[in-house]
Amino acid sequence: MTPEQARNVIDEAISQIAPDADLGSLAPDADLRDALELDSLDFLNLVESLSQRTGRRIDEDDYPQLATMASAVKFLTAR
Amino acid sequence: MPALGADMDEGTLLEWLVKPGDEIRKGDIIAVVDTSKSAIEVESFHTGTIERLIVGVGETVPVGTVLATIAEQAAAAAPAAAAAPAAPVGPPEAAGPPEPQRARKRPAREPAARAKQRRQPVITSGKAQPAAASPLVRHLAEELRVDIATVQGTGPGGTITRADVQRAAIAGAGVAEPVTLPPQPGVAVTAAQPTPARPTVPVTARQPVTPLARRIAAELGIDVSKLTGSGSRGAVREADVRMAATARAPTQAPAQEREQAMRQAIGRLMARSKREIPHYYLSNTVDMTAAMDWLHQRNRELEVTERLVPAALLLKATALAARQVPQLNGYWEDDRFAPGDAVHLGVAISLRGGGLLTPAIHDAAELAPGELMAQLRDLVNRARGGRLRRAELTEATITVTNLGDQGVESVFGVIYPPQVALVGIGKIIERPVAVGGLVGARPVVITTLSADHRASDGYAGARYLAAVSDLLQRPEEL
Amino acid sequence: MTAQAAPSRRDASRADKSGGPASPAGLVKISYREAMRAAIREALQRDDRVFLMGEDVGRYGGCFAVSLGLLEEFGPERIRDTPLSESAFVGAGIGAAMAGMRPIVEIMTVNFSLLALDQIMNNAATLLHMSGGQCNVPLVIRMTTGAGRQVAAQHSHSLEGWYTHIPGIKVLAPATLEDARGMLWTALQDPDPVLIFEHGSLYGMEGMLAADAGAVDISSAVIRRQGKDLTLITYGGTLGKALSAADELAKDGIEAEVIDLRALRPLDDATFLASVGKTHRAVIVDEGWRSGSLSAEITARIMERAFYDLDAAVERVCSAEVPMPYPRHLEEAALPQIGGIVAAARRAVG
Amino acid sequence: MTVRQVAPDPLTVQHRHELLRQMLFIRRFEEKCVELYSAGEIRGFVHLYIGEEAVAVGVNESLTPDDNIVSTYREHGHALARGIPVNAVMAEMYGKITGCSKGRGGSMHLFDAGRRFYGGNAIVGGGLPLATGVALADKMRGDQRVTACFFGDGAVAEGEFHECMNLAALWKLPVLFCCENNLYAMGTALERAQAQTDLALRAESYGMTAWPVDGMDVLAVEQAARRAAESVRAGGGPHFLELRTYRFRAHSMYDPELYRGKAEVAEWRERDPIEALAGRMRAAGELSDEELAAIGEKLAAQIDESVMLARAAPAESVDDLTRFVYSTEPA
Repeated sequence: MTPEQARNVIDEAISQIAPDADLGSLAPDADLRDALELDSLDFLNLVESLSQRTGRRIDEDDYPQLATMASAVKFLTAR
Repeated sequence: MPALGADMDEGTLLEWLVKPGDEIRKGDIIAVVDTSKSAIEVESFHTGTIERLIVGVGETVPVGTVLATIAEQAAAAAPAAAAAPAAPVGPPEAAGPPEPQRARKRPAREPAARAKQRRQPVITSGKAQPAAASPLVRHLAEELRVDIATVQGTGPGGTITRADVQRAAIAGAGVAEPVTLPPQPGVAVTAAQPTPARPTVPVTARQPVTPLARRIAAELGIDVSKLTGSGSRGAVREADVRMAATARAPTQAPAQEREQAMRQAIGRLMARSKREIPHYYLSNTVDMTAAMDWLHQRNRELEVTERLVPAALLLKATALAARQVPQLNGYWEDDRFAPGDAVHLGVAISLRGGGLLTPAIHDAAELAPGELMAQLRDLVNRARGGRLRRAELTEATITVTNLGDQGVESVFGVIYPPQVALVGIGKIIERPVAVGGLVGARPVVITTLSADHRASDGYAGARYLAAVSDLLQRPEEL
Repeated sequence: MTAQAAPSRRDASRADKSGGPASPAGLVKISYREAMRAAIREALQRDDRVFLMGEDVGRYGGCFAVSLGLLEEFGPERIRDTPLSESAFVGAGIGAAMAGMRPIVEIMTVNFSLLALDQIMNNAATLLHMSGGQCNVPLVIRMTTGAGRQVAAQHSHSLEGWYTHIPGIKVLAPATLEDARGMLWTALQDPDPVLIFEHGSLYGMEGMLAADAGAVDISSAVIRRQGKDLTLITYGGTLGKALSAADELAKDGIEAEVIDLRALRPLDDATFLASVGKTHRAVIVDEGWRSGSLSAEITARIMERAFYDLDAAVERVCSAEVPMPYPRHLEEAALPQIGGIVAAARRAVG
Repeated sequence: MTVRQVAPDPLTVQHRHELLRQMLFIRRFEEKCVELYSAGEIRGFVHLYIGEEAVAVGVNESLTPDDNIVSTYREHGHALARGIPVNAVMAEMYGKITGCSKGRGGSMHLFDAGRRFYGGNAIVGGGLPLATGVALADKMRGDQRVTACFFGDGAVAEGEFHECMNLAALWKLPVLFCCENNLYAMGTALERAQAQTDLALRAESYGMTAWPVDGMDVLAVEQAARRAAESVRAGGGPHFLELRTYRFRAHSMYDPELYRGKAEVAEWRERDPIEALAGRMRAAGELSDEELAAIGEKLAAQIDESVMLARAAPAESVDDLTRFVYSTEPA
């Protein structure tokens, strides 16, 4: 998966959970949960959605890597 | 009447081969019966003497009907040719005028008298018994705006046919306003019918909208009928809706109004609470080490959809504790406390864009953490999608507010009247804790209780928070 | 019944035991036919219960030369030439499987399989159920399917869709070298009957395959090309056409996601539903006739489960509703082609 | 490896008693089925074997428990002779989970894999390829089993019959083909359906040994079946028995029997295989009326108990509707 594809997948997953989120102005290193006001259930939905869209398993130990947009893209492209 | 085939519901007795007083043996042929397929011989499964012939020649009776009784040797009479209990048998149907086979089909044991009544032509004067009409005909009547109760049925048994409805539409009987016949094959009015001149209103084609566009428009509150579509055949597509959403004024009246109404409702309820309820507050710091370890262990093995968040355990503990300390679970009504029949756990859910809903998880103390988690997710999703059921919004017996995700350490909430307690949950944070004389970092959470002093005293409240803490030390039992 | 491919002994000698010369990277050049043969050989070597049975699979080397050389290697007990009696030898395969063997039955073409349909439908698919779970049928039936070789109206049809109607059997369509090499072993491990449909146009397809390629899963669809603008859903002989169409579309900036169904029954709908959820548009390419086809089933599932994700009507590219004509130009016109797929995709994207 | 049962001396009185008991067992079981069907307790198609009991009982005597049987939809007799417990067969008639096919098959699809009883096949001729394949598996493994395949005269007109005669003979497979010629394929008389009505002759044309046998004489059936089975077991390839018999009752529970005369039925009833054997035994002083009555009572009690158990057995939960479609539920 290329970084662009990863970014697209994350954008789509987020817009499903927080439809009004302004993804354009999101800094790559901003904490997603803070910036988008995601609670733990939202975050779980995000993990589920990402896992479904990419077909890969995301364990709880991986959660810290999904903290920011930059780290999440990196996480999804590495494999 | 024996079942002589897999598809046989009834049979007609053609001939008796025995008469009362005859001695018969098991296996003897005693009668001939006409099924829808052919004439078939009926044998006896008993040995004895024919006592009485019950069904006469020419009679049609359902399968299971007693045809005759046989007196077994020196024994009481036994029903012949059918083990099923006797059923009352009406007059022979075959005696009436010939009918289509289909019309005779009816539930096997239905008393014949009722069936007969149903076969009479239906009289359609006034609002009496509405005539039978198929769904298709009803649909047509609705489209043509014909009041089906006023239509004279000409079909079998007085049922209303499509032609009847069309005739009624043309005659103007029951027609409320001018109509255009929808262009449906087979529904066209026959040319033989004199058609009075009537205005032809062209049917405006429905704006084609793709399912996705329709869904998103509904979510964003956009009226698709006003959009121009860019898809094939002018269909409104997702892109068209998104564009309209961007173009829309940032503040839209209905949404604003809804928000305002919600604020007002919250305001009234909270003001009433503070006005009427003498609150007392308690707080407790709970060691979450065992709970978090257990949770982590469990989640490691599970798919995302089945993983638990700490809130699920905290909710389960608050629900169980409420069962242990029933003074906090229920309502203050008419100057007295009425305990809840079960623990229906209200969960405060903040809505995106402001506002608050507190739907209830019913019987929360009975649910396994996994089920509770699933219900929590479902509730949050539906609360935010505006799809809660009424009962869920009214039946909580105790409410929990969890603001931990927002970084809050302790919550001192306002009780939802007529409930008598509100539990607050803060953020799970690592804190230095002395255990056995040694200081170490441990995850802790601060639980708080706001309780109604009319219904309980501080002692009960303290027991409650202690129970929550105790329960969380044994997460595997939750 | 006619043979479509004259087998050559040269072909057999080329398909030696290693499957071809290994490149430094551990890849070997191999054809679909050779990959299939390697799979059969491996199965015969690994499991004594396995045998191959069918018309002309032995002396002749298989109508499409898939089993060439196997008779010499394994002998007539395990490479069994049968009389022309599809019902008897398919039924015998079912009986032998029920009694503990692991037969591979080859039927020359899907059209001939209709002579054995009674056995496939009334016995293979139902014995487990009729017997209350006592008699399973671990049988593999291989057959050639599809058109494209000008063999007219009794040797060319794609009837996989009919077979997908039947509960109790599994239906596979290997479209790649990996799947030709790897599906058979997994199918033989399955406790229930598995039908493998090999598209006739694929046998000559060559490419590189890992020298140690082995068993693959037989339950999931695979995304053969990622894309975001629309989903092309296909299987078997039309996978190549769908991928070519995707290349064509990419020149216009349309990114098509191409899904190879691989398993037609049970159908892995989760994969294409997730893709449609992402792209919002679907085009199904199916060499079967349109009416009552697998493409119709896929369309229905999209309607049932992903309706509110659709931003355009589902499009289908299927074979024309005509028995396959002999002349080349008419056969080509009857079959799904790249141009038609591209056009359907453009209509969907709008 | 198979272990041959020590064949009981067919001339012993005890053995004849056993044959009689088995035939009566089938007869009583089916008579009970008629009663239960008429009362609506069991439904579907129920094909009765009454009149043909000597065939199932006689052929089964030639088989060991390790041999295979592939049967037809008129298989209550074969199943009971094979030793499938009557409680399991009756429960199957009721569609209960305790049935020998877990209730999924019903009258036409009795199975017992443990007793190597492979149905219960209701497509005429459809069981022959199965039997051929089961025998092929035995031959390839070197197992010395016989596969007995029952089918009616109607199957002889099917293509599958000829395909399988050819294949089994070609490959010398250990199949004992048992054609129950009861003269009617449902309602079509043999001479109205077959150009050559000598069925053994037709089988012989495939190069296999084939004999016509009096299917109303259980001792004759047993003798012929033993000889054929021994030859099959010894590697003699498939054998064919044309067992000439007659069903006394309708094709399936009830039919108006427009296709045959009452006189014909009555004539065959004179040759009732049970009466025939009982008569011989009585004449030889091997059987008294009291003994016969005692056997009947014992069987009746056994069958009544099976009915009671079947009625009481639980119905399968609708939640399990799609069980047994695949061995493992697909994800």
